Amino acid sequence: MIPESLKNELKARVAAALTNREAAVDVMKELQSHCGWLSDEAVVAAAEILGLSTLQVEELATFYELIYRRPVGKRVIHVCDSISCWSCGCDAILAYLRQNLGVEPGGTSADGCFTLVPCACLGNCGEGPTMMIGDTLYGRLTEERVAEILEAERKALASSNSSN
Amino acid sequence: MPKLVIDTIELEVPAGTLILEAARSVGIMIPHFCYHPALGNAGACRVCAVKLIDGPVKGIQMSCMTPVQEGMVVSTTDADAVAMRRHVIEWLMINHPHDCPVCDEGGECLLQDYTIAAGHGTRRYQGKKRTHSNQYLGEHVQHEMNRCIQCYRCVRFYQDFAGGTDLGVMGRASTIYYGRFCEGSLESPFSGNLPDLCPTGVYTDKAARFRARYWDYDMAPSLCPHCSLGCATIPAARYRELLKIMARRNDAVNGWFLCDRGRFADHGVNSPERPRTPLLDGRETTWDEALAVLATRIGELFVSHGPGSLAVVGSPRLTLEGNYQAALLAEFLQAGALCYFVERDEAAAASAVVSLLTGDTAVSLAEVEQADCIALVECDLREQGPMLLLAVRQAWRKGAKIFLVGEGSPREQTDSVSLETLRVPTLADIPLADYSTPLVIATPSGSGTADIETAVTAGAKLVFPLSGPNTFAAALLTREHRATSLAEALASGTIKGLLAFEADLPEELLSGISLLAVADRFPSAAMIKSDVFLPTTAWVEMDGTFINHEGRAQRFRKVMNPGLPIKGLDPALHPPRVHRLDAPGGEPRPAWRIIADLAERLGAEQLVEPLSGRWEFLRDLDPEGEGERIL
Amino acid sequence: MIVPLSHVLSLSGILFSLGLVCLLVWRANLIMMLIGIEIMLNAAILAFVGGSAAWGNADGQVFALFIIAMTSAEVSLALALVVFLHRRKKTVDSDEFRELGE
Amino acid sequence: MEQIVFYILAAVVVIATLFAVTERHPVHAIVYLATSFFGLAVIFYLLLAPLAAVFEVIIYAGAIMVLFLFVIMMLDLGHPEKVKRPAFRDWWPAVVLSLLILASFAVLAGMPFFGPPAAAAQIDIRGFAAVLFRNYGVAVEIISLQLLFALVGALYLGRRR
Amino acid sequence: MERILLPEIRPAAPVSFADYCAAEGFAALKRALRELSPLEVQQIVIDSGLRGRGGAGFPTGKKWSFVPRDLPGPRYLICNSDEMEPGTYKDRVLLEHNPWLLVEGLILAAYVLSVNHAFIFIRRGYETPAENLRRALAEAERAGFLGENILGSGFSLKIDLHVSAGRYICGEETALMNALEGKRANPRSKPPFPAIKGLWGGPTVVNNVETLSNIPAIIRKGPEWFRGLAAIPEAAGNKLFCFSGQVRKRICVELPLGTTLGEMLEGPAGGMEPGRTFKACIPGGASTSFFTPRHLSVPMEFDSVAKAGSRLGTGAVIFFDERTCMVAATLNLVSFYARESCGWCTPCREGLPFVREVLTRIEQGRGEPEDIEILREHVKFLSFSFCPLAPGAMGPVDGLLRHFEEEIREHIVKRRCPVRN
Amino acid sequence: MSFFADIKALILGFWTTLRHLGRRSATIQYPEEKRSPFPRFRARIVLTRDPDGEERCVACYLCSAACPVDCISMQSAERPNGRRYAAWFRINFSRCIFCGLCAEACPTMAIQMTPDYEICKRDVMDLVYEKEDLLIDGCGKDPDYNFYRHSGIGVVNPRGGNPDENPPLDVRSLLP
Amino acid sequence: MPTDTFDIMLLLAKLTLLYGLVMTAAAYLVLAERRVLAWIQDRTGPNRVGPLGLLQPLADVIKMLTKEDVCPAGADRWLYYLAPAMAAIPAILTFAVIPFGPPLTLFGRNIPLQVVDLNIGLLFFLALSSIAVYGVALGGWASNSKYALLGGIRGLAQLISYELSMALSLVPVVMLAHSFRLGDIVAAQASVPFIVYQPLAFLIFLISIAAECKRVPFDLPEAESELIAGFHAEYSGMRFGLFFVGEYINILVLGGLAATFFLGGWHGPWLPPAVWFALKVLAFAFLFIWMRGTLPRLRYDQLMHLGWKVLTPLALVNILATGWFIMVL
Repeated sequence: MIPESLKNELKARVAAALTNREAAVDVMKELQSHCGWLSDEAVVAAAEILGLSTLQVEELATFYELIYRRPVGKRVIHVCDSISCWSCGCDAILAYLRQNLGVEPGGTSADGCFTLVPCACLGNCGEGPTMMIGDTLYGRLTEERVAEILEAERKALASSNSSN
Repeated sequence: MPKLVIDTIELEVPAGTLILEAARSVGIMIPHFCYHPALGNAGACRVCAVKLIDGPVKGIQMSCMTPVQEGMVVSTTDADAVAMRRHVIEWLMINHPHDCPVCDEGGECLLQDYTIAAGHGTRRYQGKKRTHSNQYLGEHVQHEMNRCIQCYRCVRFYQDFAGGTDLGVMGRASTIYYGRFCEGSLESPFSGNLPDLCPTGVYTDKAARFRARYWDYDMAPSLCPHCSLGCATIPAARYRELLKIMARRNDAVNGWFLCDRGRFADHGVNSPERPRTPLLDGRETTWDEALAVLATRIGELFVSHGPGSLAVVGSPRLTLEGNYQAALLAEFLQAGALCYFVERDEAAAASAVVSLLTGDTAVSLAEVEQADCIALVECDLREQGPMLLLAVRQAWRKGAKIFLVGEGSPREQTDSVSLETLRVPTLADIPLADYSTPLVIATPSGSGTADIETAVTAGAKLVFPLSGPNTFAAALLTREHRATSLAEALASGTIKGLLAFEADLPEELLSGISLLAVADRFPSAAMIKSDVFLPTTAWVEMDGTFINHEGRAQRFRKVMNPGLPIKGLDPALHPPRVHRLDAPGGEPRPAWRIIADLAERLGAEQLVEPLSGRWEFLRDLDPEGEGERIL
Repeated sequence: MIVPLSHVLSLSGILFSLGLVCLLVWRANLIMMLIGIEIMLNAAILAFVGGSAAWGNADGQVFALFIIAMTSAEVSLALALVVFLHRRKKTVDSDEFRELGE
Repeated sequence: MEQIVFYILAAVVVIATLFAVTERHPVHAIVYLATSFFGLAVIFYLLLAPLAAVFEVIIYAGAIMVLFLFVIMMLDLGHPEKVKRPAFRDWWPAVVLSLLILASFAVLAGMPFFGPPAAAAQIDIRGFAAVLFRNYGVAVEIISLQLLFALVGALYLGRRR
Repeated sequence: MERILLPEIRPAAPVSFADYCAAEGFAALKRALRELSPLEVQQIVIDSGLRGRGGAGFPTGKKWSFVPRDLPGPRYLICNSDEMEPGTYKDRVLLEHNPWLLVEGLILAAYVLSVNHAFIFIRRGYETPAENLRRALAEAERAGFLGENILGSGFSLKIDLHVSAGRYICGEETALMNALEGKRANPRSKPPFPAIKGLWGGPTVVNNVETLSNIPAIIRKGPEWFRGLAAIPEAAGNKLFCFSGQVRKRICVELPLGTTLGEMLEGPAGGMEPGRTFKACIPGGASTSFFTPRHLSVPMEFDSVAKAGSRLGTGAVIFFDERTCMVAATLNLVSFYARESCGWCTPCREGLPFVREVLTRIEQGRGEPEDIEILREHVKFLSFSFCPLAPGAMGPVDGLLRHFEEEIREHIVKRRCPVRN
Repeated sequence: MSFFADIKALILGFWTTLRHLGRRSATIQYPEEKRSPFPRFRARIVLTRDPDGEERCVACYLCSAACPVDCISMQSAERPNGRRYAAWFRINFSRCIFCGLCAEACPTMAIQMTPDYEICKRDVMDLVYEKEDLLIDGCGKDPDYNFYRHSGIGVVNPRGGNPDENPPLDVRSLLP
Repeated sequence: MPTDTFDIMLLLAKLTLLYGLVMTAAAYLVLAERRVLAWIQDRTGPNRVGPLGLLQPLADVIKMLTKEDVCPAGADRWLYYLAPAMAAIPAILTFAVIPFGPPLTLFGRNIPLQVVDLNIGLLFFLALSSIAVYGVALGGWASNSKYALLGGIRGLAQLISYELSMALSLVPVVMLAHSFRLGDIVAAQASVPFIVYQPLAFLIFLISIAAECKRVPFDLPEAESELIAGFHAEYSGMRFGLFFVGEYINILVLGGLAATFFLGGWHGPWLPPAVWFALKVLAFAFLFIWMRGTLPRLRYDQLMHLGWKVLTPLALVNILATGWFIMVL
């Protein structure tokens, strides 16, 4: 369900751009943050907002790494597996996360909280190994620190759930 | 004009020509997947690598991305270039499913050819192959993504060239996928070109799926009989069955492409209902008897009603040969009327078209693409000539303004090729004088041509999408032989006999006719009512000439012999085991031949060559050429 | 002698005139000219043999033999000539061989 | 009996020769002529000259005519269209000449000198040879020399340059 | 040592507008707008010898001079902040510390190019820098350094901030333009070059964050001063170097161009971790060839590094100690590139997975001696791809083959990794 | 002296042939006596089945294209599961020259040649073999080969299910 | 000349007997040749028709009689039809003069075992053999085929050439026998066959008759491997059969003549004369077959060289030598 207000807001955003397409990434990101992922419905909405066909939206959506075209958990954990983090032991972190969350890369944990995705360099190479949960970066990870972070995130999720 | 050397051949080509095109012009074929003459270059496949040995640029370059420059020395056979091409083939074959035996493209597959040419034989990649799921793309196009080599030809045609919006490229890196958002029929009216364009078997023609191989096809240069544009086609037949129609390149008319209607409508050639034997009063008979009886009855008609009581009817879908012979027959018999059109309006519209179109005003489809302002006046090109729509889109891509004039011009037609249009109430509202090459596309009509005449004085060129493949010729013959419309002829009341050749006779006009002879290839009401019915060949079964909307005479060649498709004879699909000399159902004859045979029985001389007199110059027309403008 | 000598001689005469006709009529064709000569020579042989039979004398036959031997010599030379000429002009038409006269 | 055979053969000879003379086709002419020579050979036999008959066949039919045939086949003259038509304007001198000869023969035939046939007397080979070598030894030598010269001449003409 | 971009000790919060103005912020802009014509500014930049800091090292002033000044229609300036080269995080540090330098530099560049519409294209994941920038842009507009008729000079500029959705290829300038236009970020063919036909068909210049951030100081203090900053005379200016990998101090510092690798390793980077020895490093981000201990004396400057067989790239130095299997390291790099290819051209789309597969089987001990030849062929032929991504990916493979062929052979002969076990 | 050597050679020749007069003849009296053909003898053509018992022939037309005497004709068709097969397949053995090019061209090992060389009929039409006559129940040579388990278009195994294939890609996948 | 009915009846009987005998023998000679050749080549030969293939000749005759008689387009029809007869008839005719046994005394009459005893029998044979040339030449020429024409020309030249040496090799025989009559020649060999006096003439004659019947190694006119059958390439059915039969009758005739001229004809101890004669003929036939199984075909120039430069001079020398001997002794 995409509220009309959001649609109108996005239409205004599109109108402000030089061309319809210019705002495509913004529109998709907004819809994604609203829905959690870019559902088919969101694609249809984006197409309508941008004046493109659904396929043309899909062309863009499937291109970008951070547009999710599959359902994700409440938090998406991006674990950097690029060279700097790799040399600092990101493989172990990823393995720990897989074991902790009980998922394979790309999967969502059973409680629907976390989706584990390996990702390209997060630009935090000085602090490797690195992961990003939502928009928050965590560096210098160790297994204990990851456990703490997950715990904190879980708590935050639980509180936001209860507040809703 | 830069001069360069390609493989020891010195040549001079216009600036801006790509090395690949320059090489092609001297007969050197550099392999290419993503480059297509109509779509231009993309630089995606990298298989057209050549080595520049000397000149302003050196080293390995993609010949489709490099415009020629003065002093270039190009080697297509250099070891490095060959190795590069071999590697590209190896890369492309990494994920290929190796299913050529069950692939319809096998035999006409660029990838197959180049793989063999590159000598790629051993597999050095040990990983697993990537696979894709297919999509249902409608009843005409079969999708098989595993074979894809990601050359981007399909999307570049579909979205850029033809303005389709429902087929595109998804994913990135090695997940590139060409398809639709969700399964469903392709919406573009030009989607049928995908099988032609695809260098491998990703898109194949569903109608001809698993029917034959390229080398088994009966093929000949032919034309599309669907509308008046006269697009060049190559029908492919096997075992007397028309399997598919492919586009043939004709730079003056359709370029490289064909619309879906022209491609997928088989016009009942294979139809089991198609009449294939002469009928005499509704019963099957032989040609001899049918013609003899017809000749006798014409004589009887003349005795009882006088020679003026017979009308000879040609039609806009009859070949020039047939129509011209019909005129000669009418002259020979002193027939009361010669008709090419049934309705009065039609005839009037056609004659208006012929009078408006001159060598100055008529333009070809290729010239449509050069227009900078196009007005669509009261026409729906989706019906009247889809390829015209594609040409309009190309003009629009080059910056032309497109106007929709009048209520009869629906916006949906331009939407189908993603055009931006402006709507104006009348033609006069368009400032034609502001443009250098304005163009008016209008449905012909007998009345109200004043607007168009004004536009012509303002410098506009004209395109009239006509009703049939040979309407232009019918109109010309109407003028030259002072023919009338059938409705007018019958209104006089003296006509008691009709000799109709491939004409669509409305039933209400046939009352009061005492002799009705019909030659046609469709089963029609007129056929049932006819006294003598003579089956004619379809266009793929004969040689002939059509004159298209701009007055371009084009020759088409016989593709296959008439006759029932072999698979139609036996429900078990077995072809006959017994040999016979004649094809069952192979009796239809070209209309002009029927006319000539009839005339011979009525005392005329034997006819060998149907085009004579004014049309004699068309005899040697090259069917593979661009045709000849007769205006 | 089974028939009168005059009959034999008449036959010989007829043959001779036929040979003569052949020679004259086919003047354009070297081969046919030679054939005519052969016919005439045969007529002569016939006359000799007839005479020999009529008078019971071997001389006629001896002459017949001489003629035959001479003929074979003549024919072998003549045909060699024909071959030779044909090799030069690709024809056996005597009209073609008149360089001497011109 | 033998007379009848003689006349039949005479007719055969004349007709065959006539065909040979008029045939445009050289090969056919040769075959007719060979037939004629056969007939002639048998006539010789009937005229009690078996040796002449056999030589006629061996040398005339078997060698000379075959030589003709060989030359015709070798020179590819077997095509009548290649052969020049007979010059018919020359018929009349031939006919006149022939008539003259025939007439003289007729005169000869009417002379009493050529009376009815005398008694038949076979000349055996031994006698023939005796006459040949005793009476005509020089002639034999001359003929032999002539044959030798012909041989040399033919070889000279036939050699390829 | 004078630093332009980053002070040695950085405060936790970014530099505020007031602090920036206090430290001669916007002085260069004011001077340029009031005293200098665009061409004069351009000449100063040319004279300074400033080379693009995004990786290619193309002289910035020269790049600007390519833009035709007489073409009708809009022209565009893009700041490329799509910093996705593994090992590189200088833009983040820079923007987190001082976004003003970029803003001022961008305005100056726009002034030089007479651009009225500039874009900052920043990668996803740089939320803080993006936030900083947004704020800075708003404040600059409020202060009259942006918008219509800046400082009364008649020059107007609008700067849009675009946040990407994450693809390495967007860092390629033509792909970036496609991404900005809202198309799939496939690179475009060159020619036409962006300076002639770029964003929406208009002439376009794309500059890196660090490049633009250097400009205010150059205008302020003059080109000679800037040239003098470098450690060796051939180079000009300072450069941000990011250290990562197995070193003690994984930090981003500003150092004079021409500082040798050894000086960096022992100085700012603090040397290898205790008990470890230096085995190799990547000198300029993931797309560059390896350096080994014998390269420690190479001055870290564009031309010298190139002469030594690698590229300075973004100045992101990734160190590896003796525990690192170089085949595995290369495999990681190639996997990154194989994943981040846009899929446009065959060598990149199909060739990189091929190389990845070959490296995988070598790394897993399934390799054959012929595989080295396959790698070598690919180093050669992947360079003929559409854009520089595939050749960049082959940088480390090239280094692997040149410096560590023995190690590959060991993998193949021993049928296992000789380093890790 | 060569003259005597020639004479000797001549006599030797005559002697040799004379000696052979008494030799045992090497002729095989065919219908009564038969020789066993070699295992790779190229005679009567058969259509084999794959290890799963399905027809191997996919009616790709390659054999008919390769055939130098044009004795093979067929019509391909599609089964509901997407499998391509020959609706009819005909070899005219009265034309066949047993050159083996078809077997060589066959990409699916369907056409194979057997050592059965006794193909003789009173009526020429009996030499026209249809698919039913050609199809055998065994695999022939290469008994383990199944074309559809190697070509990745998902007929026998689901798409991407062959041993050397990854499962079908999902372009919408979350993985990078 | 036969004068009464009995003589005519006798003549007819002899003709019929001889004709039947010769034709049958020729037919079986074909079979014999095929089988002997097969044995030489380690094959079996025709063994299917009848016991041991003995009915094969019959089958061949039936086949030939029932085959279509084809006349090629452009052929000289008249000569084409005539040629086979011209090839076969002289061969059969020659038999008329060969004595195959001493005169029988039956019903008180002296019956010569010979159809006619010509006083010029030897010359008669030469005359007929020179006629046989026509069949080959005309058949080859009339077929309108280049192979046939080449075969015809070859045959013509070959037959003329070897006829000469053959005739010359017979001169010593005549000189020894003092007669052209074959009966006299046979009688002259009652004690010693001429082969003893004339081994060279026998050899020349043998080679010449091999060439005369166009047998291997002198089969250039029909050379299968180069001219695909030469002068009878275009013939089919019984016309081809006539050529074929003619060739085999020729073998028998020439074998008979060779026996008559050099081996003493029907003379021989212990066995009846006719049997001796038959044995001698068969020995020659076998010799021909054996030669075919052994010798390769000559080249054309070799053939001509042998005929003109070896055999003819040798024969002439032989005549001179014989004459000298006769004069001296």
